[in-house]
Formats: sequence, C-alpha cells, structure tokens
Amino acid sequence: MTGYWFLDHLWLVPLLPFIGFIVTGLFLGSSARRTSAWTAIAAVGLSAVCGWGAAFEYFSEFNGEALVTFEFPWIEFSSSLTGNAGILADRISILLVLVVTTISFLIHVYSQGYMHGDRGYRRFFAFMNLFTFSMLGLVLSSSILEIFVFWELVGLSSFLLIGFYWERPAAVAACKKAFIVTRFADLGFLIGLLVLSYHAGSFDFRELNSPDTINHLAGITAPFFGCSILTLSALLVFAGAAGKSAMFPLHIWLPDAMEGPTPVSALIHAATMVVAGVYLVARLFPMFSATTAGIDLVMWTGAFTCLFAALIAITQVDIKRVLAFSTLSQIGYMMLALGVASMDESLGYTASMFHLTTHACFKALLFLCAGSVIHAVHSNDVRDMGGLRKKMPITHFTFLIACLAIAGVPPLSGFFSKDEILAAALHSGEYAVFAIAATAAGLTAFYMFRIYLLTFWNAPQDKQRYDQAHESPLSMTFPLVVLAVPSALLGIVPFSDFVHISELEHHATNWMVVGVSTTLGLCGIALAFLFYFKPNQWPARFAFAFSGIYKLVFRKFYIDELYIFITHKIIFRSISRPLNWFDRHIIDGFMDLTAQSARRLGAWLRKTATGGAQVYLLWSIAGAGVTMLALHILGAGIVVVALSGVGAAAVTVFIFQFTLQLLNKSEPLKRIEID
Amino acid sequence: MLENILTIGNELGLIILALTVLAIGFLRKHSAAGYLGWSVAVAGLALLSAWLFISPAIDKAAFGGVYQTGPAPVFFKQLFIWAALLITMLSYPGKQSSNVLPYRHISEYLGLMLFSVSGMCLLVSAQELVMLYVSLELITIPVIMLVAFNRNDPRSHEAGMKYVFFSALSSGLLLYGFSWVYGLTGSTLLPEIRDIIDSSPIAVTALVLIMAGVGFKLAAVPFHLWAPDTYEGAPVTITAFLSVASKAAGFVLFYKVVEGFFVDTAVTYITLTGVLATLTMTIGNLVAMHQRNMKRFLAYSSIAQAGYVMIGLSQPELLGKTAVMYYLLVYLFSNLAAFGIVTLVALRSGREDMRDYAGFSITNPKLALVMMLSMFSLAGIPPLAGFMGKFILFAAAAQAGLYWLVFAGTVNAIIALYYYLIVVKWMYIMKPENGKPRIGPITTPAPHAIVLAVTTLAILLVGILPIFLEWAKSCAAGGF
Amino acid sequence: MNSPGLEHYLIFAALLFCIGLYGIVTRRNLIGMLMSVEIILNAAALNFVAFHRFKFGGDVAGAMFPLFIIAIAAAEAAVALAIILALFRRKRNLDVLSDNLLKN
Amino acid sequence: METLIFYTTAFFILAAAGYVVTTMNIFRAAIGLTGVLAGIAGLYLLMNAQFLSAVQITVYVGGIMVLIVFAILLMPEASMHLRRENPKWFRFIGGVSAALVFAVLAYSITAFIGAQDAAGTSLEPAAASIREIGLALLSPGGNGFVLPFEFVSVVLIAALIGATTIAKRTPNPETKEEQE
Repeated sequence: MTGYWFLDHLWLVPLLPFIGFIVTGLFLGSSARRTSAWTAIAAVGLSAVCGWGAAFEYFSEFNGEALVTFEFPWIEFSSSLTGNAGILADRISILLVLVVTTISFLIHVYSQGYMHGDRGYRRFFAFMNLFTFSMLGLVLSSSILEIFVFWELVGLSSFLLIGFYWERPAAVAACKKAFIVTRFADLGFLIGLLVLSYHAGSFDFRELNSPDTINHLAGITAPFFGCSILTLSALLVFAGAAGKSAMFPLHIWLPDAMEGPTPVSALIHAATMVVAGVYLVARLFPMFSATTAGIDLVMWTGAFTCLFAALIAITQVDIKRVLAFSTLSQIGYMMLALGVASMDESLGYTASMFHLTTHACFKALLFLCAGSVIHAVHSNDVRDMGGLRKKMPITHFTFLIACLAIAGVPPLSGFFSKDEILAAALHSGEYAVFAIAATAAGLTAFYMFRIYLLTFWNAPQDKQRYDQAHESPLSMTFPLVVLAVPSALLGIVPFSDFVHISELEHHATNWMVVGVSTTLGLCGIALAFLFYFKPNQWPARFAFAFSGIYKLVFRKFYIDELYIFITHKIIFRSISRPLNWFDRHIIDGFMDLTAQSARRLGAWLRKTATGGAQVYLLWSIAGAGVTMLALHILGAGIVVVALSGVGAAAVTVFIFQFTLQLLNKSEPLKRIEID
Repeated sequence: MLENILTIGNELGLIILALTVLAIGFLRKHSAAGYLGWSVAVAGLALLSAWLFISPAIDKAAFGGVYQTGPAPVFFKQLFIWAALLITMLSYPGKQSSNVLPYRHISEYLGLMLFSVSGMCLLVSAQELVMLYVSLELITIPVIMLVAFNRNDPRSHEAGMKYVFFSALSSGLLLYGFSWVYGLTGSTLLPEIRDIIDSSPIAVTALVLIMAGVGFKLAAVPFHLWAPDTYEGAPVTITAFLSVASKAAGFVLFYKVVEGFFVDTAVTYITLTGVLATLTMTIGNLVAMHQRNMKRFLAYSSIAQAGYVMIGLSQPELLGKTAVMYYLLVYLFSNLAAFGIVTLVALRSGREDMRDYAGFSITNPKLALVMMLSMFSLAGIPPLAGFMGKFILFAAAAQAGLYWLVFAGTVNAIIALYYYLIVVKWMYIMKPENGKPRIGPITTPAPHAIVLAVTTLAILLVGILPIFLEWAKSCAAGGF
Repeated sequence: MNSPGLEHYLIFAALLFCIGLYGIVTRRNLIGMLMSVEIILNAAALNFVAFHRFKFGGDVAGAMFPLFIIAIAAAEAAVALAIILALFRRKRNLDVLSDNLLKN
Repeated sequence: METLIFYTTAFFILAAAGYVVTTMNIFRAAIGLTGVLAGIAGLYLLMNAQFLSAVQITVYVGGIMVLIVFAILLMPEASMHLRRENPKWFRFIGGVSAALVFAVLAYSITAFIGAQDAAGTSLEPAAASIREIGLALLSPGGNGFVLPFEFVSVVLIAALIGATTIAKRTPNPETKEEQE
C-alpha cells in the first residue's frame, strides 16, 4: 500500500480492458455494433486515465523504487518456491503502461471508423480489448511465471487478430505461422524460466535481479555446454524474447502477420507486442548484463536484424510490408542499444526505452496513415498510389511528420532517441555496431521517403483509384493528428531523468554523432527524392546496373528459399517421406528390413498385415523382449542413449517436416518487379 | 467387522448402485425404465461424490491392512466418480433411438460401467497383490464388454476383440511379473514388498514384465497399438471412459507396482519411464496429425497426453506426484469437454469425421467455442488449465535435472498445438462443400449442456485458482 | 538325477510362458489365441505354487493366487468367447486377420 | 521316482502345449490344451497342492474347457480346420521374440538361483493344507483374502451379465445392418 489511489489501484489498468472483453465478447449480441465499439473504447480509455494517474503519482513521488502494489500467492511448488502473481510498478512498467494504454486507446478510436462496415465488428473490438488486457498484464507482471502466462496470451490474441479475416487463406496461414514460430521460441523461454527459477529459488523479478541471486547463479555450472546457469538461462530466455520481437532468424512471421487488419498491425505488430522481447530483456537487464555471452548475443542479434531488415525494406512494394520490415529494423535498434549497455554505463538502456517510446508513437502513426491510404485506394501496393497529397492532406501531413521522425531529422522525436542509441554504441567502444547502426539510419531515411514519395508525390499510377480516393472520416484522422504531436515533440522531454537503471553521467552532446546521423539521414532523403519524387528512369537504371544484388535483396536474401531448399529438397526427400511411410506402414504393419525393394515390400505388407490384432501383439511382445535384453546386456546407460537417440531423431525430423508444411502453406513470394 | 465394511463403503455403494440399475433394467417393458435407471445412476454417483467430500480424508486401513484409504486414494476415487458421473450424463437416453449409443440396454450399460468404477476405487485402495489383480480385472472385464456393446456397429465387436486379447496378454505379463515379485520377497503385501525388493537381474526382468502390463493400460508405446482401433470402434462415451478413467487407473497401478517396487533401481526406473514418456508422446503426436476420424484423433491425442503425464512419473519426488495428479484432473475436464462435443455430434448427426466439422462454428457457435477451448487446453495454451498442468509437469522434470525430458515435452507440446489447431481450422475456417455444413444446428439436451458447462468452467478456472493445485499437492503428500 | 527343485519348475514355467507368447502371436484362429492366453496364465500360476512350495511354505498367498487366477480366467474366457461368437456371426469365420474394419 | 514323474509330466505338458500352438485342427488343439491343464494339475499334486490340483481339474478342465469346446461346436464350419496360417516370416519373428523372452528369463532365473545358493538360503519344502487355505480365504485379517474373494464374485457377475448381453442374438442383425 502506497497511500496513492492510482498506484494502489493499478490492477484496474489491466482489469478494465478485460471487463471490456467480457462485455463485448460475451454479453453483447453481434448486432450491437455501436455499443460494443464504445464499450471497448471506454474500457481502454478509463484504463489510460488510471495509467496516467499512476504515472503521475509514481514519477512525482517514488521515482526509482520498484513497488508491488498487489500480490497473492498463486502456485506453491514447495515451501521454498512459491509463484506469486502481482502488479509491479517501476520505471519501465509505468512507461510501458503509458505507451500501451494511450496508443491502444487511439487505435481503438481509429478502428471505430476503419472497421466500419466489417462483418466481425464486435469480434474485432472484443479481441482488441483482450489483447490490451494481456499486454498490460505482461508489462505489469511481477514474476517471471506470470509474465510467461501473459506472454502466451498476447500470442494467442495476436493469433486471433492476424487471422481475423479467416476467409482469406493467406491470413490463416499467416496467423498459424506467427503463432507457431513464436511458440517455438517460447520453448526456450519456458525451459530458461524453469532453469532460472529453480536455481534462484524464486519467480519474482526483484529476487531474480538482485545482485546476490545473480552471483549465486553465475557460480553454478550448467550440466551441459559448460557455461554457468546464469548464461544458460539468459540465452534460453532471450530465445523467447527474440521470437516475440521477431529477431533474425525468427523474424519470418512478422511480415506475413500484416495480413491482419491495419489497426492490428499498428497496435500489436508495431507499437506494443513486438517490443515485448525488448521489454523482457530490459526487465531482466541486471541478469543479462552480468553475462558476457548473453549481452553480446543481444547486441549482435539486434545489430544484424537492424541492418538486414532495413535492406529488405528498400525493395518491398507493399506499403504494410515496408513498414513491417522497418519495424524489425527499429526493434533491432532497441536490442542493440540494450546490448551495448551495462550496469555501469547504462546510457544504452535508457536509449533503448526512449526509442521504444518514440518508435511506438511514430510507427503507430505510420501504420494508421497507411491504413487511411489503403482505406482510400483499396490497395496495399505503392504502385497503385501516387499523387495523393492533394486528396488526403491530413494523412499526408501526419505521414510526413512520422517519416521525418523515423528518419531522424532534428528536432523530431526519432532524432533524439536514435542519437542516444548511436552515442551509446560509440561510448561502449563497439565501433562495428556503431557503423551498422549508422548505416541502417541512412537506409531508414531512404526507404521511408521512398514510400512517402511514391504514395503522396510522384504521378498517380492508377487513374481510377486516384479519382475515388478521399480523406478519411474524423474518427480516423483525429488519432493521426493526436499521434503526430508526440511523434514530433517527444524528443524534448528529458527522458533520461525518468527512465534509467543506474545514475547516468551527463555527457556533453556528441556533435560527431549528431553530424553523422543527420548527414546520413539527409543523404538518404535526398537519394529518395532523386529516385522517386517524379517518375524517372533512375530506379530502373539503378536496378539494372545492380540486378544481381537487387534481386538478392528483393528476395530477402533467399532466406525463405534456403529454408525451402533445406526442408523440401533435403529433409523431405530423405527424412520426412520415410517418416511418413513409417507412420503409415510400420506402426500398423511390420517392417522387414531384408526386403529387396521398397515396392515389393509395400505390396507384400499390404497382403500380410493390416490392422491385425496379432501384429500389434507381436510388436508389443517383441518390444518388451528387446527392452529386457537391452537392459540386461547393455545396461541402462546405453539404452537411454540409444532410445533417446531414436526419439531425438524423430523429433528433429518432425520439426523440419513441420517447418516445411508451414512454408508450403505460407504465401508465395511476391512478383519480382522493379517499381 | 462392521468398521471394515464401513471403510469400504465407497466400493460397496458403487456395487449396490450397479445392482440397482441392473435391477431396474428388468423393467425394460416400461418405456421410462431407461430414464429411471439413468437418473438413479446420476443421483447415486452424485451422492457418492458428495460423501467422499464430507468424509474426512485420513489414513485408514481395513481388513488387516490390505485395504488402505487416505488423501491420495480419495483424490483418485473422486476423479473416477466424477468421470463416471460426467460420462453417465453424456450417455443420457435421448428420445430418438440412435445406433451410436446402446440405449436399448442402457441399464446393462450403466451397470457395467459402475462395476468398472468400483474396480477402480478398489484398485486405489488395494495394498495386496491378489486384490490388485482382482480389482484390475474388475476394471477391465466390464470395459471389454462395453467396448463390444454396440451390436449395430460391426466395428464395435472388432474393437472388443482387440481389447480382450490385449488385456488378456497384459494381465498375463503382469501376473508373471507378480509371480517373480512374490518369489523375490515372499510376500504379497505392497508395503512389505517395497521394503524387501532389490535390484537383482530378475527384478529388472520383473520390472519390464510389469511395466509391459501397466503399459497396456496406459497405452504407452510400444504397448499402445490397441488403443486407436479400440477407441474408434467403441461407443463414443466408452471411448471417453477409456481415455479418462481407465487411463487414470493405469497411473494408479503404475504408482503401486512400478514406482512402488522399483524406484530403488533408480537409473533403470528413471531411464525407462523417461524414454517411454518421450516415445509415447512423440509417436502419439506424430500419428495424431494424420488422423481424420475424431475418435481416432482423440485416441492418439490421449496417447500423447499420457506421454506427458509419464514425464511426472520419472520424478519420484512429491512434485512429480503432484504434477501427475494435477494433470490427470486437468485432463479429465479438457478431454471430457472434447468428448462431450464429439458425443453430441455423433449422436445427433452420426458424424465422426473431422472433415464433417467444416462450418461447425456457423451452425453451432457455442459448441464450437467449447471445442476450441478444450483443444487449446489440451494443447497447453495459457491461462487454460492444460497449460498449468503441463507447466508443473515440466517444472517437476526440471527439478529432477531431466532437461532433455523437458525439451522433449515442450517440443511435443508445439507439435500438438499444430494438430489441435487443425480441428479448430475445420470448425472455424474451412468452408463446407456445397456451402452447406454437414452438421446442422444441434439442440443440446440439459444433461449434455451441464457437462459442457462444467467442463468449460473447469478448463477456465482450474489453472487460475490456486486451490486445485493445493488440493492435488496435499493429496499427493499422503502417498498410496 | 537330483530331485526336481525350484529351478526346474521355474524354467519349466518360463518355457510354458514363452510357448503361450508364441501361440498368441502365431495362431490366427481367435479360439486358438484364447487357448494360448490360458497357457500363459497357467505358467504364472505354476510359478506361484512353485515359490510357495519351495521357498515360502509358511506364506499361504502363493497357494491362494492360483485360485484367483483360475476364477478370473473363467470370467475372461466367457467374455472372450461371447465376443468371438458375436464376431463370428458377422464374419462367418474366426480368422483374426480377415475383414479388419479398423486400421491405419 | 519324483524326478521321473516330474520330467515325464513336464515333457508331456510341453509337447501338448506345442501341439496347441501349432496344430491346424482347432478341436485337436482343445484336446491338447486339456492335456496341458491336466498335466499342470499333476504337477500341483507333485508339489503337495492337492486342493489346487482339484480346483484345476474341476474349474479349468471341467468348466473353461467345456466352454471352449462348446464354442468350437457352435461355430463348426469355420473352426475345425484352419485353412490359413500366418506366413512363415511372421511365425519366425514370433518365435524369435518368444525365444528372446525365454533367453532373458532363463538368464534371470539362473542368476536368481545362483544368488540363492550363494546366500545359502535353505529351501524349506512345505505347502499349505486345505484347512489353511480355507481359513485364509475367509479371514478378514491381514493374512486373509476375504475381500478379493468377495470381489471375484462381482467380477463373475459382471462377466455373466456382459457376456449374455453381447452374445445374445439380435432379432435380425442382417436387416438391421442394411437399414443403416
């Protein structure tokens, strides 16, 4: 109990959207469209009010303390290990509450107009409230077990929302892909969580982050790989974080997730859920920073994804996919920033959280603008747009602000947060990372202005679409204008005074960083203007001259193809098919290893044994006999090696077969064309 | 003597209930006899469950120690009685005659099921090999006949045939193993055997023989092959009974004769159970992916689920036992919700194929929602009950340092997620051929509706409310 | 020749047990399979009696177990034969492998 | 003398059992099984278990065997001659599995007996009298078997009810199946 109303009632923040979900989802009929929308909006709006109230109280009175304002024992494993569920208020959780509630509220308002006339209107708002609830639960979780539950719950609501247009096969494939790829990553998280909590003797974040626990964990050697328990669990937990935040190579689900409605992309796949991985690393930052391998992995994964995704973004023609790759790249920035930070030199930590906040604003804004454009021209393809600035002035203006912000043009918000990251990278002495980040900054400016110019300038490409285009209704433009304000001005807030993990030294502004990043950004913008301001031959000529590289980049470095090659050609032919055959024949019939050819064997098996009770009996008796013999002659050790080898092989084979199925069902690659 | 008889009141009650229901069956000429028998069974089971609740769960022996009750036995008895109660309600004799369920002989059907449940209750309390054997047969023999009960379906007899030979072979192996246990220890009392038995070669042989016998009951690989055929051919409610109650009884048997006897041969024991768990869940999951008959699909799914539970068996500490018991509780509700839907659909439309479920969410949105929840719970999606169950199982294995087993379990959970989503896909996404769903709107009779409501509530709440885990844990602490 | 001891009976029972196992997987006739099951059960019963006779004479359980085995074998045989009879009415033969409806 | 009886009976039983699992005539197999069961009753006598021996003869040979023979006679056209046998490879694998199990069992038994001899445990030849068996069967104490004894009766009732329900001839199964 803190004695402050909003902090004491912080549990209201997640609870309100949950009530909204229950009401809209269960109690309102599908005909109550208007009521359901306003219920949902009111629930999130009230939650935002509570969030802001709590933030005001927290930052004015408790700056720095980690408060648990509500807690109850949930699972008692043993007398020494109890899983509590609670509400944790500290700097970053309050920050994230602000970001999530505010942006979620604006996007709810926007959706009220955007989803107008959609069949699943009520369902949409119910799911959006469910998501908001889960996300708020995630950021406010006080224990790692609780965060895992909400972690899966945001995955589930993301699954439901990506597959919102379930009539479309692509949407179905995408939602399954997203769900299952992230679940794969969560496997690491779950094991990491078990290892961590068992050895630390607690699930509570305050315990896990305490120096004593960290030292204790660092002192235990893991049973395999020879590293410490601390490193092992950090790596495993990071696998989960990388999956949710779509870090390379687990990024494959995010671009496909754009099949969901645009407000969903804005809320879940740009502003909130995808940064959960960053949040998790930040949440366990003391733990991560204590292990070199863990923090380096965070840094290099972030840096690589940052550059890799920016390169791909250049070539995409679907406006939402460009934004998706841009999101990947920006989250890479945040990871990178965490990776270069340490407990002594925590500028990167602050920078990461700062970038998370500004990015949430301008990326949500970009998506909402894109949604507004898509709403107007009924196409995702930038080649169908062009010249829209006169038709859609508000959208155009807000999109421009967001583009300038993400490109890092001073004095907009993105400039400050990105500079802080670059400065942190430079200070930490990781010059290669600095170079990558700076390059990516230039690329960002280029591809953002590329789609900006192609959409709003250039010549109208499709006369018919151009003619029917019009500005969106007030419910959609209002959130755009509101979001444009923080996108432009957030940089002025003295962010590091609010969010930091250890006392920051105040560096003098590093003019070198400012110069480099601004120059690169402006160069990128200039190049984009050169190519795309008016229809011209430059891009085609450029693409022609570098066609090999261009194609390579366009096809996303052939990653999908590589997966297909490995899975389809190698795995399927030589491993999966026999496995399938095994399922169909051996389990049911009986195998004869001495048969001359597979064909004869198949025909022969059909004749002799199909569904026969005796074959089953024989199989069982032989199994028992072999087990007995093996236990006696070889001893238990060898049996475990042999049998678990068989099991592991089966599991591995299955994973590949399964990946293959996923890829076969996901959308085929887009046309290779030059815009 | 009177005290002895009062102690076994639970089993006696079940037997008297079974005989009453059978006696009502003699009034077959009256049209209401079926309803009467059914109502008596439901009321009786509910009373027995309530009685178990109010009677204090304390260690109590009868008949000179061959019969023992206590917290853990009461937990399992409650589990069996709940399963029987829910399945009896699912077997509600509706107005129309159906060829899916044997309603013409509802009294025999319910009577046999109650006999089987009494055997399960006896098994939990048995502390002696002869009694264990007798109770095992009391479980199995009625179930064999229930599997073969549906005279209108030729598959039913074939399923019964497969089941009878497998159970005969399994009890043969088990008995032969028992004879060696007796030869090693000179006693048939379980506590004495536990103290005496060592890890000589013949004990290892006996371990494998007994494990084979128990493996049949659990449908553990490689003794699982009967399960899919039997599950598919049996009347659908009996499939539910087999996959929930009979399987739980298998775990009790495991604790009594495998864990109880051989846990000291530690390496062999952990190795065997761990490997068996891995193989069982992997093979169950891999084959389940290819199934399109709902009953067969649920059969392989329940093989895989048993594999998960066996993870808990390889951790002989308290947490392992808690995890097993808690998971069985979770599994009871999750699986019965799925079977409730499948029963209802099979009963009303005669459809068992997964492909027939295309468009199910349009014609029956509520039933589809329940089915989806149960699939998600079986797949282990938080915060549904199934997730918490799996989490505790994995935590138990991690505590024992069996990280490879945790890994195998989590990988399998993802595989499972994939095929449970296939069902959801058919219900929610696939368009029916000709645009007309094969399964029309289904009116749910009150007993079915109650079962579905109860199981759905349990799926939603068992994982979240700490009380259920507490209960499982306090019961597990008592031991068998 | 020394007089038959425990080991003779045990080995003999093991042989009988394995003959039963062999029978249950090779007899295609359902009744034949049932007979093999009876052989297996008898092997187990014999083991009990042998242990009782040669090792634990004071403990009556060894002599008791076979009684229960016999009683339950009777029940099992009755059930199995009922199912076999019902199956026979449909298939008109007793071949375990013919006309399987349940497979894959 | 005892040795001679043992070996003769054992050989006879094994031969009869082998005949049961290999003969092509199911009726002869039933006779073989009767021989096996009777032979085992003889072994029980040899081990001083007279009561068990009597039960074996009355219940097994007099009850179960009669049931089996009845069943065979009820289904004459399909059961007298087994036209089809399992293919050779199948029988071979069955034989190998059984032999494997026997090998392991024999090894274990040898080890068991060896350990016994090494420990010097004296084997006390003894057997329970009919009186002891009867008392134990109805005694409710720790060494008694009254509980399983009573529950066996439940098993028998269940088997009885179930078997009659299943084996009962349906009014007209053929037409019923066609109606489906």
